[in-house]
Amino acid sequence: MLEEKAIKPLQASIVRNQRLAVDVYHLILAMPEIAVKARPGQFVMLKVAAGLEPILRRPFSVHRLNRETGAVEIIYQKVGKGTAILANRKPGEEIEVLGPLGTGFCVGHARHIGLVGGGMGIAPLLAVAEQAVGEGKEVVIFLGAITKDYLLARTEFSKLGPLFVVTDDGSAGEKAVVSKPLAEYLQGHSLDLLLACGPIPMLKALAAIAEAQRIKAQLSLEQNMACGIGACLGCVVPVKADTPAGFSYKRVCHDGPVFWADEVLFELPAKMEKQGGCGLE
Amino acid sequence: MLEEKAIKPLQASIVRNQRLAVDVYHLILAMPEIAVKARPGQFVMLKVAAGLEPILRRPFSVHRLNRETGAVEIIYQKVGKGTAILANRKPGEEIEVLGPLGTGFCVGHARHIGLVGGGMGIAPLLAVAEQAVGEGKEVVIFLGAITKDYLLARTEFSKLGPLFVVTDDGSAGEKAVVSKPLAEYLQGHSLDLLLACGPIPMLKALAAIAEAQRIKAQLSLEQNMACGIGACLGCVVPVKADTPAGFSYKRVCHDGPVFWADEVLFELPAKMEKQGGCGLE
Amino acid sequence: MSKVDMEVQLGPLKLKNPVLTMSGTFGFGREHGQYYDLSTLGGVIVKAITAEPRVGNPPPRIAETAGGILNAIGLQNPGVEAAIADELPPLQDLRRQGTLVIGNVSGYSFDDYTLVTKKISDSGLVDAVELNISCPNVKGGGLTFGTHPETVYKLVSTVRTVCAVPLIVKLSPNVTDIKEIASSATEGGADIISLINTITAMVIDAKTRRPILGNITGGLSGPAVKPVALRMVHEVSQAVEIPLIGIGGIVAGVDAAEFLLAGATAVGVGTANLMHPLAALNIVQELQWFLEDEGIGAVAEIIGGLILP
Amino acid sequence: MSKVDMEVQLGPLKLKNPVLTMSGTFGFGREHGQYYDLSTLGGVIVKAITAEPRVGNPPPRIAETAGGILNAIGLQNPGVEAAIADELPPLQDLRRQGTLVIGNVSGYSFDDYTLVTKKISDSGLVDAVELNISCPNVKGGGLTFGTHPETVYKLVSTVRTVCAVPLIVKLSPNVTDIKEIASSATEGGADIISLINTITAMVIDAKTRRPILGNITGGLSGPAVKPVALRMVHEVSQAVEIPLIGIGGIVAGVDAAEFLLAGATAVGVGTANLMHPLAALNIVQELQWFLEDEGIGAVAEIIGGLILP
Ligand SMILES: Cc1cc2nc3c(=O)[nH]c(=O)nc-3n(C[C@H](O)[C@H](O)[C@H](O)COP(=O)(O)OP(=O)(O)OC[C@H]3O[C@@H](n4cnc5c(N)ncnc54)[C@H](O)[C@@H]3O)c2cc1C
Ligand SMILES: Cc1cc2nc3c(=O)[nH]c(=O)nc-3n(C[C@H](O)[C@H](O)[C@H](O)COP(=O)(O)OP(=O)(O)OC[C@H]3O[C@@H](n4cnc5c(N)ncnc54)[C@H](O)[C@@H]3O)c2cc1C
Ligand SMILES: Cc1cc2nc3c(=O)[nH]c(=O)nc-3n(C[C@H](O)[C@H](O)[C@H](O)COP(=O)(O)O)c2cc1C
Ligand SMILES: Cc1cc2nc3c(=O)[nH]c(=O)nc-3n(C[C@H](O)[C@H](O)[C@H](O)COP(=O)(O)O)c2cc1C
Ligand code: FES
Ligand code: FES
Repeated sequence: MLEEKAIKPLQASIVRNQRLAVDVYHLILAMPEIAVKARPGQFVMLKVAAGLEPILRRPFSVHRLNRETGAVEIIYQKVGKGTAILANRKPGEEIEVLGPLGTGFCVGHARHIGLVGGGMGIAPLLAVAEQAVGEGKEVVIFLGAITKDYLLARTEFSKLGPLFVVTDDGSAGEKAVVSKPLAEYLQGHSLDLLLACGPIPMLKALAAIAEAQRIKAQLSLEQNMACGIGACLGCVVPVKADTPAGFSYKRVCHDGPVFWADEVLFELPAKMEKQGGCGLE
Repeated sequence: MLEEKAIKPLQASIVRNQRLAVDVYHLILAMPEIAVKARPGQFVMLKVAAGLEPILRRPFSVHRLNRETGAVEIIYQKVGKGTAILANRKPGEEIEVLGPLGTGFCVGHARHIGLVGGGMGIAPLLAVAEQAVGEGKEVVIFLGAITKDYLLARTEFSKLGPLFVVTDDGSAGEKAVVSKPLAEYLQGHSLDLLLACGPIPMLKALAAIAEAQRIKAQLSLEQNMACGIGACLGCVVPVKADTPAGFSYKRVCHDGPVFWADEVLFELPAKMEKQGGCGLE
Repeated sequence: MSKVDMEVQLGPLKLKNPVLTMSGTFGFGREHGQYYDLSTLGGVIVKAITAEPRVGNPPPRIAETAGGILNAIGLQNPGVEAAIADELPPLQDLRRQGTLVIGNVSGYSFDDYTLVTKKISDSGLVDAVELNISCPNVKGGGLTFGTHPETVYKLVSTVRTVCAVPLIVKLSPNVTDIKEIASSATEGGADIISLINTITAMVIDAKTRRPILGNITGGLSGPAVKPVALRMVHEVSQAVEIPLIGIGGIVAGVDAAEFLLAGATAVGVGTANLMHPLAALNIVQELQWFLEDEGIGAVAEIIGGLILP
Repeated sequence: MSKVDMEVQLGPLKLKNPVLTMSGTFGFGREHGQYYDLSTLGGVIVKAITAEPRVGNPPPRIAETAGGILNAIGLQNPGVEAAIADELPPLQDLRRQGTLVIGNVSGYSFDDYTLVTKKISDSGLVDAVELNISCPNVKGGGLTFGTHPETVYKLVSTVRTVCAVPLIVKLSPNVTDIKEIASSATEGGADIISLINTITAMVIDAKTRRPILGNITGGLSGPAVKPVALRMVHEVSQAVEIPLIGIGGIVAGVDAAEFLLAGATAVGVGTANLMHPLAALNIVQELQWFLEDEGIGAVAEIIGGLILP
């Protein structure tokens, strides 16, 4: 990362910004520089509107990459002010994009890859799935969501490998959490890599399974961000480390968003819960 | 004002928002409630964009009223953040409007009315000119601007009565200030009312002429505003009054924007230049 | 109407709902009263009242900043006599409908404060007096009353003796330790504390090289100050026993809820009244809706309900 | 390049232009260095350095507010030894190109400050030391060093004795009288004063009823604080003789011009670096353009040029 010169923020034009579910949108941006450079698992930061409202860019994972057309696809959920503004942007308009940012998924020599997505965490998995299949690897996909409407890109995934879906309301697949079909699958089959994105409880369950079955796993994490480039130390998550404190913080934007499951700390060592100190920098 | 119930802020749709000169735009809003209620010389406050940027509404005088179509016309100059945002708004979009606000011009029984406009101060005069002519009165129009491009609505005015124009660069009419043709006109003719809007130096010269010639004159003034409804005392101008201080402040938004020339104080009594006191309310 | 019980007990005062409109942003209620029925509010705090009439500061008095506004009105008001004769009487009908009317008292000396407080509290025209102590103490070398614990204690205890109605002390945020000031006001006999007033600030026009405000400096208010106000309300709520009115950048029902959670018993709406004439009315409604969505039966339940790690 | 002379003399320091990037928003220059050539800047003030390594505060550490952001990073840094060994050396090339590299020193005791200051000033790796006195004085009962004149005087004069390079003292805005603090810092031997640091604030999520920041409170910065910063810079410029670095909400060249007019000799860009990686570079350029448009030959000409009524 440090070597390669970063791409300066650039204006991308909105090709499409279409609603997929009640509060979920599919955004397609034309930005060749980023499309060619981006790797699955990386993210971009969007300045949803010019001016000071909001002040900060918003991070979104690359959902799909098309190097030929130069299109970068994003799927986002309207959860607050910034995404509400984004949802009102129209095709043809320009939007300032910073990226690609962060580490991507690292598939390496793995042959049999399990992809596990929960909720909006499904979004970043399509790009890596398509890449892996393109490289002749086998992928098995496990998706979970609140209802079937939130099983994003279901059709695209079904073309890439065996697909197992679950929902909270049973509107599609079993009424269960996504770790269940995964655990069941692993009773009969083996996988040599797990790539996952989703809510913390899901990632936690997954990390446990991965550890028990000795499968390497990569998790894509989220954290509130400011700069997105590693400068402010604002977006950290705790990881195992033999520091005096017994752990250290890594930056989701720069050291992540993809981390090895076995380095992630899902809880802070009790004594660190609140270090206090200089809240005022 | 206190008796008649105020019109709540309402959404008007933008019929047209077209550029007239380098930085001057013609905005037409469809808002029947306001079109029927508004009087020439009153103003509206526009929330140029939803959200908090900018925080405050922007005041604009009514340029023209069409009670039949329910259209209210405004001419505005792009001078800063708010007007820049306004200039980007598109026909068909909704914009929140508060108004009509303030006092209008009061033509009363005057028969021969002189209208004097400088720069953007030309804008509010068309509505009152059309109304006066409609009521069978005679109007004489004096317009001044930096160049001919800024002689707004020149054709419309020319249909209403004798029109005298001057510019700073001589690109139209004489190279002079607008008080000159007025003074010259008054040597051969008489007027029983002057209505004026424009930069302070122009209004000052005009007030002097009006006083010398004993012609009643009404001036439309500007001041930075917040509420626009008279509640915050933010938009005041000094007027003559026999208070201990020797003057008092009136609200442009509520007591104005139209004031009698002979009550306006163009300078503060020296001792009042800075009263200091409680800047922090 | 909502099923949520919106009533709160603000020390000695009962409010039909916790939303008050703040001094200087609501005049004496006349203007906003044209836009909606003010009896929908918990209370109205009127424009500052001083001993003598004041013309106020030279314009411009208002400037806009990122997320906020600056004002330097200079306490323009007709003086206590005229306020009692002309401004407060029209508000009495509101009081009969259970909406509180509160006088905001400002001054430049102890005598000013005591004189004005005594007159309006004796007039029987207000339900409470709010002391605006963010003014310069002329005899005390021009330093703001509200920034020195000793002075605050002295001022409040002096005024207390002549104030027949509940006394609200409104704190200035321009201090090192707001808890200390709050404690002094409490010891001085305040029944209620309101905070925050505006933060002293300045805006400059780089082209003219001049300050934009006629008064050079002014007070910052609006959404920009909300996080500072929330912090101060939370600090003070842990330092004193008396109830608080939380003020600063409230423009929506959820903002009001945040202040209640931080420890305020009521909230004050200021700048929002200038952004939209119906702001305070909408905030009452939005707060009700928020509480309904959260399944809360009475607004009082969330007061001080902030959960700390 | 512009015809405008952008050089300024900041007390003992010569700057190629008045724009510095502020501590904590620019790391040790690595990240932004990927986006542009940092030698275009007047100087770089690195992330806080403490005696021991610090892991920092629990996340979330960033929250957004109207016109600003809150941060509570908790001074995460590798400690002075690692800073000297790994972080400062890569910046030396910048110094050779005439862009200053300034260390930001933070601590929890007098010993912390003196130790860190001595080490980095002796290391020869920095052109100046900036003392961040907005930290709690652990031995002094947790009160912030920077809010008490006495403490500020003592701290600065103590550190001064071990500081071989120019000493910048960075003031906290969370005080009643910033002039008083500035004077104490000056008497203590500061060469330069920088202000403002962040304003203590809090944000609450009304639905979860919890503070958004892991540290509960954080520091407000960004455009929202600019008017407060401008006021304080102007006040301090009239109270002390030493030069000032004006900081607070600068996101454009014209903002920088406002601070210079208010009396600052240089300006610091913080939050803007997080909003746009090229912010500081753009601000240098925009400031040049502004001066050209105004027909000003040298930026130094507008310093303190504010015209008062
Ligand atoms: C690396 C990364 C990748 C992401 N990819 C996606 C994606 O592909 N699709 C998608 O829908 N969402 C994604 N998110 C979450 C998305 O960034 C947030 O939902 C969004 O920033 C919320 O902004 P808002 O203004 O609408 O919400 P608000 O709650 O109004 O935002 C307020 C503040 O909180 C921050 N914030 C709130 N939630 C999050 C969050 N979960 N992560 C980071 N910052 C947050 C915002 O940036 C803003 O600063 C991703 C987050 C990260 C860190
Ligand atoms: C009663 C009245 C009628 C007006 N009619 C017109 C009109 O018909 N056409 C037109 O082009 N302009 C008119 N103006 C001026 C217009 O309101 C300002 O040009 C506009 O508010 C500038 O906003 P801005 O954000 O673009 O400028 P900025 O300078 O960015 O505004 C910053 C702040 O200053 C205030 N402000 C700046 N200039 C003025 C001003 N001259 N008057 C009031 N507030 C100001 C803005 O409202 C805002 O709060 C009128 C002003 C008033 C008071
Ligand atoms: C235009 C204006 C005038 C004000 N006048 C007064 C006043 O006379 N007395 C007072 O105590 N506070 C006054 N204030 C402060 C407000 O009452 C309130 O405390 C402050 O604005 C913070 O709240 P807000 O952010 O909701 O505006 C005034 C504020 C504004 C914006
Ligand atoms: C994320 C972040 C981290 C900061 N860290 C430090 C720090 O370590 N030391 C320090 O003195 N100031 C620190 N600050 C304060 C800034 O240097 C600056 O003084 C403040 O943000 C105001 O300027 P701004 O409005 O341009 O951001 C930090 C600010 C931010 C936003
Ligand atoms: S967002 Fe600044 S370091 Fe990650
Ligand atoms: S703008 Fe508030 S009184 Fe005129």
